[in-house]
Amino acid sequence: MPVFKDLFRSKSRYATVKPSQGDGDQPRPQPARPKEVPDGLWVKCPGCQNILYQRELARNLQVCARCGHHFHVGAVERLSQLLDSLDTFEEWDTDLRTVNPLGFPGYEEKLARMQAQTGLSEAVVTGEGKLDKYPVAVGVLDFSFFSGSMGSVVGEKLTRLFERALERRIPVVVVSGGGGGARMQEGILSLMQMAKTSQAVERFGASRQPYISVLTNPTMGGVYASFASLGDYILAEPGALIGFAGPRIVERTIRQSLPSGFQTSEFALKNGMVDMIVERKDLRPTLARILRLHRA
Amino acid sequence: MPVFKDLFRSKSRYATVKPSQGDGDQPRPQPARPKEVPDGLWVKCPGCQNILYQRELARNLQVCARCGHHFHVGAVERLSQLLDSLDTFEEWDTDLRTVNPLGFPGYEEKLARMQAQTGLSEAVVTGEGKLDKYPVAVGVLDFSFFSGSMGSVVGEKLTRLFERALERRIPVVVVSGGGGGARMQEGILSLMQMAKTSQAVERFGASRQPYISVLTNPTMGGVYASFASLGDYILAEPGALIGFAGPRIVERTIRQSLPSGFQTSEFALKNGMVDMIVERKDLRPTLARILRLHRA
Amino acid sequence: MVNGVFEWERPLIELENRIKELQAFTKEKGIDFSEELATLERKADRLRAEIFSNLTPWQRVQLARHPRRPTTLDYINMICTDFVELSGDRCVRDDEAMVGGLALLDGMPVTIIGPQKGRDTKENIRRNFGLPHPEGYRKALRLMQQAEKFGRPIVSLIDVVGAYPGIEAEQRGQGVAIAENIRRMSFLRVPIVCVITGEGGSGGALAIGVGDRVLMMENAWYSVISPEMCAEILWKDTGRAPDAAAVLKIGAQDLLELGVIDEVIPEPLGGAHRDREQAAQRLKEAVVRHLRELLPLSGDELIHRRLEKYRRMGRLAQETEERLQAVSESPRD
Amino acid sequence: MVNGVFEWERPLIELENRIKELQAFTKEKGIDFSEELATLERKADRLRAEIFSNLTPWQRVQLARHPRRPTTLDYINMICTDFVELSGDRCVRDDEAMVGGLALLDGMPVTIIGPQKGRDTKENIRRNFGLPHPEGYRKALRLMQQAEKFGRPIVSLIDVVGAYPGIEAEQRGQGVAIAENIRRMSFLRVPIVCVITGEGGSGGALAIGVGDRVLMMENAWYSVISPEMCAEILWKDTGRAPDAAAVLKIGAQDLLELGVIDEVIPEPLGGAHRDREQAAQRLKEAVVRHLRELLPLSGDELIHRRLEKYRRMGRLAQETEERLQAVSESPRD
Ligand SMILES: [Zn+2]
Ligand SMILES: [Zn+2]
Repeated sequence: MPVFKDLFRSKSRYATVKPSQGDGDQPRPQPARPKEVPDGLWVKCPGCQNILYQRELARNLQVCARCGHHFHVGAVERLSQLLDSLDTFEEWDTDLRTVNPLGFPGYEEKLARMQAQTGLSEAVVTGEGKLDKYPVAVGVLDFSFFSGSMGSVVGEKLTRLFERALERRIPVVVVSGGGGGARMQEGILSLMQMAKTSQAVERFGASRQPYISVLTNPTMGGVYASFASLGDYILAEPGALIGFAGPRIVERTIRQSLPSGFQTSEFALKNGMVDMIVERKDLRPTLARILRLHRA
Repeated sequence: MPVFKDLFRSKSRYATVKPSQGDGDQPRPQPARPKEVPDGLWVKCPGCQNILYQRELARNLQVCARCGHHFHVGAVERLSQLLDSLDTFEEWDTDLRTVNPLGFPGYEEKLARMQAQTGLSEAVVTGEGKLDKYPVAVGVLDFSFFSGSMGSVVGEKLTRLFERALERRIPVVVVSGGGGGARMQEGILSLMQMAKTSQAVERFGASRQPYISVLTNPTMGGVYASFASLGDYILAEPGALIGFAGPRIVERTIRQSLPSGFQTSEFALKNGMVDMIVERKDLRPTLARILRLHRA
Repeated sequence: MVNGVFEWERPLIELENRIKELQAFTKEKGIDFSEELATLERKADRLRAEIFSNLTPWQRVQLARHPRRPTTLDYINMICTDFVELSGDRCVRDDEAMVGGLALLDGMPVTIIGPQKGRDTKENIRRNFGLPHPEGYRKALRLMQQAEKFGRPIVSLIDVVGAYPGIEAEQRGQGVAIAENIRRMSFLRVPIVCVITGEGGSGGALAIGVGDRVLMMENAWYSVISPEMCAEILWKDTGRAPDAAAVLKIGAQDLLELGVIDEVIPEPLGGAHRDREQAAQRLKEAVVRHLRELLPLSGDELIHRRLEKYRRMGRLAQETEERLQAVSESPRD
Repeated sequence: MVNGVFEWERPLIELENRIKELQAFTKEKGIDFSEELATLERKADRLRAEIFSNLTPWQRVQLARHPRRPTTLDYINMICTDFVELSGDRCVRDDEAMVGGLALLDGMPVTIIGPQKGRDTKENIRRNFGLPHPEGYRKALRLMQQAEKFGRPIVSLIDVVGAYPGIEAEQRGQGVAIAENIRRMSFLRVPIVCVITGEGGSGGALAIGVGDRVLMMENAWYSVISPEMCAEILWKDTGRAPDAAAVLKIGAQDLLELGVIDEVIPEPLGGAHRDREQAAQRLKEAVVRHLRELLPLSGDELIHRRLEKYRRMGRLAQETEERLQAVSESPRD
């Protein structure tokens, strides 16, 4: 779509409003470093019920060494797993802030709580980093922030990610894991982010650079039914929940229990919806290989 | 594809060889009139087992008045059913003759027999006629000639039909009913007609005129898996056999009897392969309506 | 609702029935009740205005779901001529929960599509209560791409509670189908006018809802989530759907203010079902007007404007450089 | 065939086995049999030439079906590096009877696809004996369209008995899928080199067989119908498949003469399975050579030439005007 390419280079076409919160509540730019894991903390593995030490788990990329269960990975930790080094990462659009466009009850409070808990300002971190020595535009949804759901800021940051990658002619990698899908609290504006991001993906195609979509647990709803499904290559971590309608809603609708393995990565692979299932330890090499093939 | 349009206007790009048969065996240009049905001849309806008089049947467009069974219709009779009048029909490419490119045993003899039996020179009649007072390029496969199967001449005539229609910017209607699919006796050259005709269909798209494909009993194999499936609109007569692999071959492969209604028009409609099922009496009005909408 | 009558409109319906009875009586017996009738009519008018001019969001949701509200095929038949219904996705199945075809609208050939609810139980079963499977979205896409091939404008009439939460729908990738539709629809080179005629539920609506113009009937709703499901999430109580309808801002007027839709099509007082013909005429007038505005535009121009329109969607704030500076200089935690 | 050995090659195989035994014996015992070995080798060479230089069409069909003949993935692994296999049609299912992905071929990024037979019973069941369903053709098409998006040439390795004659394959429209693939493949703006590596059965082969160049391995077959089915139709006797193979003209040399293929890739004497590496190297050399010829051409030029090529396919005769005149003037019947 070379015709439209120039149009979208200019910034700030979205509606900007003044932040409605007081100064003290403002989220801070998050530190671009994985949080230190305190010694001695342990978790029970939902896969094999074994007790795992978090430090060990972190060393194993948050994958259970016994059963291979893939735990959630925060955005910053994910970046450190995928990029050559976090030092190569330049974060984009840290200045965008979520507002409460519908005046949805309790939204500001919940946001503030999420921000305090996670150190993130929103559910996605975007920017440019180096993978295999070459620049790549990368976006990572963080499940711990509002289930990684997409509101106006997530949609805008992802859209700009694709726009800048198009300008710079560099590939895009997006790691999606948003159980919430669209952000209910922003109502119809969340739904519109599905259109906005999908259009950004398609326009990015003009770069002739690949967009690799990585689906992690869980990728559902409006996230799955937009940019996450539109990758030139779609990789999925093993055992991730992937689908549109939530399993409990499906269960209630059909009034019977779900078949085992329903809406897993393996189910999606069998049904032709993803290209391959990639274990976390193989994710970086696989991304590197695909990107290398595109540079050849 | 305006780029290629001019290239294909020139004629005779296929390999021409001299007719190998003696003068006496040469097929004649077929009379463009339905054959007179002699009085008193009757057939048993395979739908309801009733005895039907052929003259009555012909008056009812070869549809059993009792059970609605649709009998085969010859090419010329079909043209007279669909066009404003046979007088509006100008036949194209009557000078093309089938040869025996592989030296396939018995092919010439079978061809001669078919030609004598049907008064046709090949399994398709193509040309231009008027439907609803407007010109339309029309091709009709005749099941009585080699099961309406496609060899080099059928492929060439259909290809030229689409090419001339593109030149003249007129719509195309093709009525397919070829149980034989590709003409085995011309081997791989028959298979290549699938590519040639499919490409002709796509190139015709540059005309912005519609191509309506009408599937009659039976539309199978290479005919179905090429031009017949590529209509902008696909209509099917009720109860026609439509599919790729023949039902007996499927039955032998799966080693169990076929579900009732397998590979019927109704099966194809349910499975999303055709736009609508149209009774023969409604075929002409339906074609007229679609074409009229395209002229609006 | 009892017999198609909501509790909150019962006084009006009863009054209307009395008027009808009196009219019938007048005709039958030849007695003149014109004065009494006039009084009753005036009272009814007052009551109608009172009830219907101040509908709550939830009351509108109820109207949008009224069993006598025109369905997609009802509207097609009322606003178009020469409708030729087309079937199938050419891949899996013909999904009767989504209909579409070719028709004349005010003399213009259009491709018209939309989810189709059943008008009785039997039809509802055949049409899966108007909930399309992925093949329904793919069928719609096929027809829209056909429209593009022939340069025909597209009219999308939207009335769907949402995508179908079923096993097969998930199996056949409704997430992928919805995303693919959104993507393809965004880049079609022909005018697209979408109208939320009844319910506009989430991805199921958006899958056929990306347009140059998005209009909405006065009592339709359009939301990222149904009020029931929202109530379930917020309060674990679907019974509080009316509250959810209010906080979600799903009515036509709210969406107009949020910049998500372009125009509200007024309905006959009390809802489209109370005067289906008039509702259809208003729908037709609006659609035709927007199509005529769009028809002169080239494919490039249409796509350009369409993308610009969606590019603006969303509301957020941007920190100033100074503020960010100040914040990042303050000590951590 | 017994233990992978055809009746007609048994004398040679036995001789080759004796040579191997003698070589082992020499090594083990340290006794010099070099003179005897030389004689036996000479005899074996003569026999090999005698048997394999005059293969009947049916013998070639047998070689094409040899259980140790390299499969599509075998060839991919031998001729490419960095293969990334991609899955799914994004609609119905991942069909493991069709494989494909992205790889480097002689330093060039290519998209490489093809039907995949199983190399043992278990794999054969998983891969439906290399018989794709419609979703297999659609998966191949998806990958080819991806190749087009990124300007990557396409290599299609064809080894398929035919489309699958099964209920679900018919249900999901394999006729439509094949037609759609033929149509789309014909207009892709990147170079396409197809190679019939083993069996090229009818529509199943053509669905991934429209290319700028169509090559064929020496012992492959390509036909509108399998010899067995042809024999069944002609003589109601599948046992006469060898006769059918002969009349159908399905060998590489015949197809070259008919103008349907562009080049025959010689196989190691006795078939690709007797020296898989060498077979792969010859395949690679031919594919790379053709790709390098095609790479400089623009998308327009590629399509132009591709269409011209298929436009010429077929053989027929054209009556002269005078003859037609004469015939139509003669009395009827
Ligand atoms: Zn574990
Ligand atoms: Zn009958």
